[in-house]
Amino acid sequence: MSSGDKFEVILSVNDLHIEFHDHKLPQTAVEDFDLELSRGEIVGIVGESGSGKSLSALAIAGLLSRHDMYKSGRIMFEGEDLLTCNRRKLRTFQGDEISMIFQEPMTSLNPVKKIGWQTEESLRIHHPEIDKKERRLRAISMLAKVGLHEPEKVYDMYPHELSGGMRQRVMIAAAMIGHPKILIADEPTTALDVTVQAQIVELLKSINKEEGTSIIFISHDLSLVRQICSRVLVMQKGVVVESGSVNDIFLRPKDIYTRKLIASIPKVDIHAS
Amino acid sequence: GCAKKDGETGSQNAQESQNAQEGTQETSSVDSDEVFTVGIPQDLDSLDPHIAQSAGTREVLFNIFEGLVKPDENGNLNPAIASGYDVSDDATEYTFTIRDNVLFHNGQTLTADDVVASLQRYKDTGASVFEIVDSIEKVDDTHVKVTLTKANSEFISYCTVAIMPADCEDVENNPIGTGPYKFVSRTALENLVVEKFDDYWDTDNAAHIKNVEFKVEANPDNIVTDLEGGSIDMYARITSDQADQLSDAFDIYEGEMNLVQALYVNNAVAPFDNELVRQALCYAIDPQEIMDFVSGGAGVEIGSAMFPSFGKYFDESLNDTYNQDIDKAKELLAQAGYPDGFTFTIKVPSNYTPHIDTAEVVVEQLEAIGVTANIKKVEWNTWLEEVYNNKDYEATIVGFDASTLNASALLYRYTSDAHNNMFNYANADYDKAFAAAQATVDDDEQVKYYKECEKILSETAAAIYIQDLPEFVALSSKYTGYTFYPLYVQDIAKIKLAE
Amino acid sequence: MIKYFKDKKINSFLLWGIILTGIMLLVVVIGMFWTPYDPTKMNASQKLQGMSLSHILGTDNKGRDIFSRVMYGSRITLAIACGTMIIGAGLGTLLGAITGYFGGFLDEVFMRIVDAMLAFPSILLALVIVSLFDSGNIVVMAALGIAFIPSFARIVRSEVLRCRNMDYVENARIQGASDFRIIFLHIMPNISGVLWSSVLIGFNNAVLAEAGLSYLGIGSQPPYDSLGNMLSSAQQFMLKNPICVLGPGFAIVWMVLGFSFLGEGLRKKA
Amino acid sequence: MKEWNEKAIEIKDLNVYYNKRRKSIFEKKGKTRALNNVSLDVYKGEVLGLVGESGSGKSTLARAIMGINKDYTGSIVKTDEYPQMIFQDPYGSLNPARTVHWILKESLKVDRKRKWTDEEMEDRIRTVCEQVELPEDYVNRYPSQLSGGQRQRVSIALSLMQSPKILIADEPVSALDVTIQAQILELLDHLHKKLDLSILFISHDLRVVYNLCDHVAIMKDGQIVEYGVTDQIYKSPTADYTKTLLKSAGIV
Amino acid sequence: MKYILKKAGMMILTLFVVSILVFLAFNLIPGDPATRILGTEATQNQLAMLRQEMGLNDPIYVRYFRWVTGFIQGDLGTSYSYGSVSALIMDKIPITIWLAVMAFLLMFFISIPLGIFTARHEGSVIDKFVVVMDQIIMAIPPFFSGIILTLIFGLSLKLFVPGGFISYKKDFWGFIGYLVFPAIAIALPKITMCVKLLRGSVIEEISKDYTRTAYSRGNTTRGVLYRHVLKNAMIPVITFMGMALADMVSGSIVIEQVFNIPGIGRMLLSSINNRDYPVVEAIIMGIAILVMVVNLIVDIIYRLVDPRIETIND
Ligand SMILES: Nc1ncnc2c1ncn2[C@@H]1O[C@H](COP(=O)(O)OP(=O)(O)OP(=O)(O)O)[C@@H](O)[C@H]1O
Ligand SMILES: Nc1ncnc2c1ncn2[C@@H]1O[C@H](COP(=O)(O)OP(=O)(O)OP(=O)(O)O)[C@@H](O)[C@H]1O
Ligand SMILES: [Mg+2]
Ligand SMILES: [Mg+2]
Repeated sequence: MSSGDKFEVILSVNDLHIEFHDHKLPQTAVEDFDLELSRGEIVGIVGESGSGKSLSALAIAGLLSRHDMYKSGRIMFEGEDLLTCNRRKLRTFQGDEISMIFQEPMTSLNPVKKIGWQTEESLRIHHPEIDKKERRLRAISMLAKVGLHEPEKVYDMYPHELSGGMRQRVMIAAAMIGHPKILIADEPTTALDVTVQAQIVELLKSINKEEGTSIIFISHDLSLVRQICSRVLVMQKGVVVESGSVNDIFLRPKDIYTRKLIASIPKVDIHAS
Repeated sequence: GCAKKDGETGSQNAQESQNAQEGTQETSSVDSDEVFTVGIPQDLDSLDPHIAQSAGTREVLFNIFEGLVKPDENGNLNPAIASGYDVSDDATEYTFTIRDNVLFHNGQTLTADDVVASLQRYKDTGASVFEIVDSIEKVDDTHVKVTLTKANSEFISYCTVAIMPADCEDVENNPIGTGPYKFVSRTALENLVVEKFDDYWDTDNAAHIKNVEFKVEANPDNIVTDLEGGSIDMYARITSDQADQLSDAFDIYEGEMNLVQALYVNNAVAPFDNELVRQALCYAIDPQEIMDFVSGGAGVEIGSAMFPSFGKYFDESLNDTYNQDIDKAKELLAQAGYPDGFTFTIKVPSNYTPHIDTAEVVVEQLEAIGVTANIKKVEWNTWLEEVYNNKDYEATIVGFDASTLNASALLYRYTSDAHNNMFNYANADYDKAFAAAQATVDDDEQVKYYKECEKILSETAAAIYIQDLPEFVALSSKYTGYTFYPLYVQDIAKIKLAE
Repeated sequence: MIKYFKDKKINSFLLWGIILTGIMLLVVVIGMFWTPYDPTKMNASQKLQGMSLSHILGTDNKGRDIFSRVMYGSRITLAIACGTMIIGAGLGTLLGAITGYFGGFLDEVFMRIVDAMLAFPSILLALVIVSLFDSGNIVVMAALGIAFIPSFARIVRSEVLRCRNMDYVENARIQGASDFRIIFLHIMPNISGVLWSSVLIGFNNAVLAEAGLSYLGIGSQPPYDSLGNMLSSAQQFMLKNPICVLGPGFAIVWMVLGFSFLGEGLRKKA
Repeated sequence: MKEWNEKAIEIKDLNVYYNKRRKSIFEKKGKTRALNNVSLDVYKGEVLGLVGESGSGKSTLARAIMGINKDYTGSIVKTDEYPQMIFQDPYGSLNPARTVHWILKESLKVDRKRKWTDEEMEDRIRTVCEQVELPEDYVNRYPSQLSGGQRQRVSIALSLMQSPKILIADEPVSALDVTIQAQILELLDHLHKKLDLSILFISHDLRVVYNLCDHVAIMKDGQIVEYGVTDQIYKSPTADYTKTLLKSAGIV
Repeated sequence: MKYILKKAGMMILTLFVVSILVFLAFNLIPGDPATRILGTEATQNQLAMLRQEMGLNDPIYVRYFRWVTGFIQGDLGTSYSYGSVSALIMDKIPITIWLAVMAFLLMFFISIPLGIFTARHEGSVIDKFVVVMDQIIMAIPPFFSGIILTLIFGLSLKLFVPGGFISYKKDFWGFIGYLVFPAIAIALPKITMCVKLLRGSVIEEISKDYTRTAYSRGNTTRGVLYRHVLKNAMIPVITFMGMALADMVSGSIVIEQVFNIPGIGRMLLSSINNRDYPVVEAIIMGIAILVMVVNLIVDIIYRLVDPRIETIND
C-alpha cells in the first residue's frame, strides 16, 4: 500500500436522505449522511440501535429498492451515482466491486443451498468465463483463508450445519471472493462469542492489509471500533452527530450522545482496586 | 289421461309390427354402427336370469332370454319356446310342446333337454314360485311335462323362466339365451352391450336396431344432462320434473309404472293395529293432490292392492272407499283414542325420488288431522333389511310391482302366513278368499275371489293406498316404438329408427 | 376476537369477513323467528316460479318459497358446521393438547391412531361412518366431527409441542403452576390464533363436505333440507329454472366466503 | 472485603446429561454429558459471576439448579426451595399471549409459599414494578409491545414477585444496547444490596462481570476451569482459557 | 435411508391399525352378508349354508386373520356381486389413477406459475383479481363446479359429451379426453389453495434476509426468484401437493358421480349402497395405503429439497 493510495477517495456519499412512506406520516430514517471512504481505509459507524446504520450501509450497497421509500443525495462510486444509475449498471458493481456482510449471519444465507454454491455465487455471476473447477478451487481457498478448517468439507455442507461463527466466516468469504474494492461489514461480530469475535476482527484487519480493501465497519461495540478503525461516524436517530478520527472521538468527544455512549462502556480498571 | 296415451302407443306399435321385416333391413343397412344407448339406474346384480334379484336386471335380461311363454304389452302370455301347452283338468300337469328350429345365441338348436335342464336349474336355486313343482320330465323330443304338487291355475305365468342350453357354464360371464338380442360384453358399473341376434326364431318380432348398450347411470341427477348431451338415447322412469327439463329432441312416452304405491303401515304396532286409525289416515290423504305435486297430476288413483293394467282384476270403485274428509278422519281418530293425534316415522328408501316426494306431501296432509309424521330416508338395502325382512318400522312408502302376470303376485303377500307379509296384516276372511281364488281353475270365479280380496284390503285399510305412479320414458326423437308392458320389461326389440 | 376490534386495525379481509358473516348470521337469526313463507309449506299452484316480488328467489318444484328455504337451510347447514367443529375441534384440541404436553407412550399410541385416521380422507371417513350408522343431520355432524378430530389433534399437538419447551412455560412451572393450568391458561392462548383460523377453515370444509355428502344422497331428512341438500336436489331443474340452483348455491358460497375471509383476516393479524 | 461463609447454593460433583437425538424408536437412548463434575458454591448475599464461551454449559448449570434439567448426578443443595430465574432470552420467557399484569399476577396466584388476596396481589405488583422502574401503565401491555429493555425488566419483576432468596440471572443483558445494559446492571446491583439476594449472574461479557460480581467462575466445555474472587482472577489469571478470554476482550 | 426405513416401519404399523379399524367397522355392524347375497326370498336353510361356506360363523379374530393374510397375498376377497375383488379393482383403478394424475398435473402446471406470478406482482390489479377469484372458487362445492362445467362445456359448447365416458380399453385418447373436465373439477379447489399457499410462501421468502444477500452478489430479480426463493418457497407447497394428490383420489368419489365415471369412487359408493363390504374394505385399505405411500414420497422429496429437515424433525 503506497501512501499515495491512502488518500484516494473511492466512495463519497453526500447528503444521503432516506424516508419511509409506508406509515401515514413520512418517517425520516437517515438524514444528511456524509461519508468519504479512501482506498484501504477502515471507517467505523457506531450508534444506538435503530439509528440508521444498517440503512445507510444498504443504501451504499445499492440494496434499498423499496417503492415506499424515498431516497435522495448522491453516492458516487467510480463515476456513477449508485442511487440513480440503472439497475443493470448497479448489478455490475454488486458483489464484484462492493460487497456486504450482513448483520444476521443466521438468516442471511440461503438455507437450502450448499455453502460452496453460495460462496462462489459472485464469481458465477460476474465472471462466467471461470470454469467450474477453477471456481471451486477459488471458493475453497477463500474458505480456508477465513479460517475454516477442512474447507473442502464445508464446501459441501448446508448453512444449518455450521455454527454462527462459521456462517459469519462463510459470509465474509463469499463477500471477498470477487476481491471487492469496498467491503461493508454490518455488525459482523454481534451474537458471536468473544473469542470468535476477536478472530473475525483479526480476519477483517488482515484482509484490509493484504488486499487493500476499504472497509465500512458497523458496530455498537465501541471498544472493537477503537481497535480497528481509523475514522468513526457516530449516529443517533438517523443523523451523524459526530465524525472524526478514532482518537478524536474517544479522547475528545464533543457531542453529548457520544460522551454518553463512551461512558457506558463497562470499564475494567484492574490496577485501581 | 295416461291410459289413453298408453293405448295410442300400443296401437301404433301394432301397425309397425306388420312391416317389421322391412324396417329391420333398413335399420341394419343404414347405420349399423350407431349404438342405441339405454340408461339404467343401477348395475345389473347378475347376468344369470335364475339368480338375478332386482327388477331392474330382469327387465334388461328380457331382451336376451325367453321362457316357454312370453308376456306381451297387453298382459297376455304368448307361446314362445313352447309353441303350445296343455293343462290337465285338475291343473296339476302342464305339458309343453317345444318349438322347432329355435336357435340359441351360440348357434345350437334348442331341445327338450335344454328346457328340462333349465327348469330344473331354476327350481334348484330355491325359487319360491317353483316350490309347488313336483317333477319336470321330458316326454319325448318335443314335449316336456311339469307336474305340480297341488293344483295351481296360475302356474303358466311362472313359465317365463329363462331357458338356457343344458350344458351352459359360467352364465355370469357368458349368458346364452334365445332372445332377440345376444350378449356381447359387460363391464362392471359401466355397461352391458348386446347385439341383434340375426337368427332369432320370431322373425315378426325381430329386433330393429343392431347395437344396443345398457349404460349404468348411477346418478339420477345426471339423467337430464346425459340425455341432452347425447350420451344416452333412452331412459325409462324419469320423473315428471325431469321430463319438463328436456328439450324437443326427446319424446316423452307416458304410461304407468305398474306399482301399488301406498303408505304401508305396520299393522302389528300401535297405533296402526287399530283399524280406525288406519281408516282415519285414509280419509286424511288426497291422492290427487299427491299426484299434482309428485308428477304434475299424472298417475292413477288406486284404492286397493291392484293397479289398472291388470285390467280384469282392477276394481275402480274401490277408489271411493275413502275420499278425503278431514272431519271424518278426526272423528275416527278420536274414536280410536287419539283425539290429539300422534307421531310416527315413515321410513322411505332414498333411492327413488317419487316415493320421497310422496312422503313429503303425505306429511303435509296428515298435519291437517293433527298427526305428525317424520320422514327418515334409508338406503335401499337398509330398507330391505329393516323394513322388508325384519318388519322393524311404523310406516313406509314404496310401490310393489308384480313379478309375474297374475294377481297373486300382488295379493299373496297379505295372507297372514305369507313369508313376505311385511305389513303384519292378518285377516281370516282375506285368507279364505285368497285360498279360494288359488284353488279354483275357473277364470271368472278366480277374478271374483281376487276382487273380494281387494275389497277386504280396502275396507280394513290394510294400507293407505295412493296411486299407480305414472311412468315417463324419454326416448330420443331419432327413435320410435317404445312400448309399455304391465310388467318390468324394457323391450328394445320394438324400438327402431324414426322415419 | 374483541381484542382485534379494539385495535381498530381491521384489514380488508377481516372487514369483508365480518360483513359477509354478519349478514349471514343476521339472516339465520331472523329465520329462527320469521320467514316470508313457511319453508315446508307446499303449494301445487306455485311450482317452479321464477323470481318475482312475492318470491324473491322463486319457488321449488313443490311450490315452496326458496328464499324461506334458504333462510332455513342456512340454519341447518350452520348448525351442522358448528356441531362438526364442536366435536372435531373440541375433542381434537383436547386430545392433541394433552398428548402433546405429556408425551410418552400415550402420545405414541394416540399418534398411531391419528395417523391411521388421517389415512382416510375426511369425506371418505364420513361416508364410512354414515354408511355404518344411518343418515340424518346428527349422524352427518358426528361423522364429519370425528373425521375432523385427527387433523385438529395434529395441529394442536404440534403447536403444544412447540410451546411446551419454551422458556415461558418453564417459567410458569418455576413459579409453581400445575400442568393443566399450564396447558389451558398459559399455552392455549398462544395457539388460539392458529386454532381460530383452523376452526374457520374447518368450518368451510364442513360446509363443503356436508354439501358433498348431500350430493351423494347422505344427509338431512326431508323436508328439513340443508343448503347442500337443496343445491343437489335443485340440480335437475337447472336447465330451465336456474334460479332454483342459484339461491342455495349463492348462500353456500356466501357462507364459505365469509368464513374464509374471516380466517384469512385473523391469520393476517396473528 | 466482606467475609463469605453461609452458603445459599451448594453444588457437588454435578454431571448433567442431555438425550441424544434418537434416529429410530428402536434405538437405545444415548446421552451426552453437558456438565462434567462441577462443584460450585454460591454464598448468601453475593453475586457470583459465571463466565464462559458459548455452549460451555452455563445455562445448563442454571437449569439444573432450577430443576428444569432433571437428568443429573451429583448433589444440589439450595437454602431456598423456590429459587427464581431470569431467562437468557427475554423474548421467549414471557408468555406472548398475556399482558404483563396477568403474567405478574399469575405468579402470585400459583405461589406455593402463601395465599394472596386480590388486594395484596395488586399491591405487590405495584411495589415490584416500582422496584424495577417499570412505569405503571406498562403492565397492561403485551410483551411484544415493549422494548427489549422494558421486557427484560418485566422478566426481572416476575422473578422477584415471590420474594425469592436466590436469583439466577442467565445473561440478562447480552441482548441489549450498551446504554440499556448499564441501566439494568445498576438495577440488579441495587436490588441485590437492598433485598439481600444471592445472585448467580451468567454472562460472557467480562467487563460486566467485573463491575458486578463478588466471585467469578470461568467455564469451558462443561467444566469450571477457574474460580475465585473477581479482582484476583482479573489481575492474575491462572488458567490458559481465562487468559485467552481476557486477552480477546482486550482487558490485558 | 435409515429414516425411510423407519418411516416405512411406522407405515406398516399404521396400516395394521387401519386394517383393524376397517375390519371391525364392517364386521360389527348389523346386517348379514348372506342375506345380502341371497336376497329376500332365501330360506333359512340356504342362509345357514351360505354362512357356513363363507366362514361367517368363525370367531372374529379368525376372520380377521383370514382376511389379512388374504390381503397380503393379493387376494382381496370376493365381492357379493362381481366375483373377485382384485380383478374388479384392477379394472377400475386405472380410471381413478388417471383422473387423479391429470388433476394433479393440472394443479401443478397452473398453480405454480400463477402463484409465482401473483407473488411477483403483489398488490397489482391482476394479483388482487386472482386473490379474490381464488377465494370465491374455493367457496364453491366441488360437485357444483363439476355441474357448472358440464353445463357450460358439455351442453352449451359441446366440448365433451356429458356422461359419455369412454373406456380406456376401447379408446385411450378418448378416455383421456373425457377425463379433462372432471380433472379440472377436481383440480379447481386444489389449484386455488395451491396458488394461495405458494403466493404467500414466495412473498414470505422474498422478504427474508438471504434474498438481500443474493441481490448483493449482483443477481437479477429473476435470478433471485428462481435460483434462491423458489426452492425455499416450494417447501410448504410440497406437503400440500402430497396431501392434494391423496385428496384427489377421494375427491374423485364425488366427481366420478357428477361425470358418471365408473372408477374407484363410484365403485366405493355403489358398494356401500349395496353393502358389498369386501369391496368397500379393499378400496378403503387401498386408499389408506395410497395416502401413506404418497406421504412417504412427499417425505423423501422434502428431504431432498430441504437439507435442514434431518436435524429439525424428530
Ligand atoms: N423496512 C423498514 N420500514 C420502516 N422502517 C424501517 C425499516 N427498516 C428500518 N426502519 C427504521 O429505520 C431506522 C434505522 O434502522 P437501521 O436498521 O438502519 O438501524 P441500525 O442502526 O442498523 O440498528 P441496529 O443496531 O439495531 O441494527 C429505525 O428506526 C427502523 O425502525
Ligand atoms: N436441550 C438440549 N439438548 C441437547 N443438548 C443441549 C440442549 N441444551 C443445550 N445442549 C448442549 O449443552 C451444551 C451446553 O449448553 P448451554 O446452553 O448450557 O450453553 P451456554 O453456556 O449457556 O451457552 P450460551 O452462552 O450460548 O448461552 C451445549 O453443547 C449444547 O449444545
Ligand atoms: Mg443494523
Ligand atoms: Mg446460555
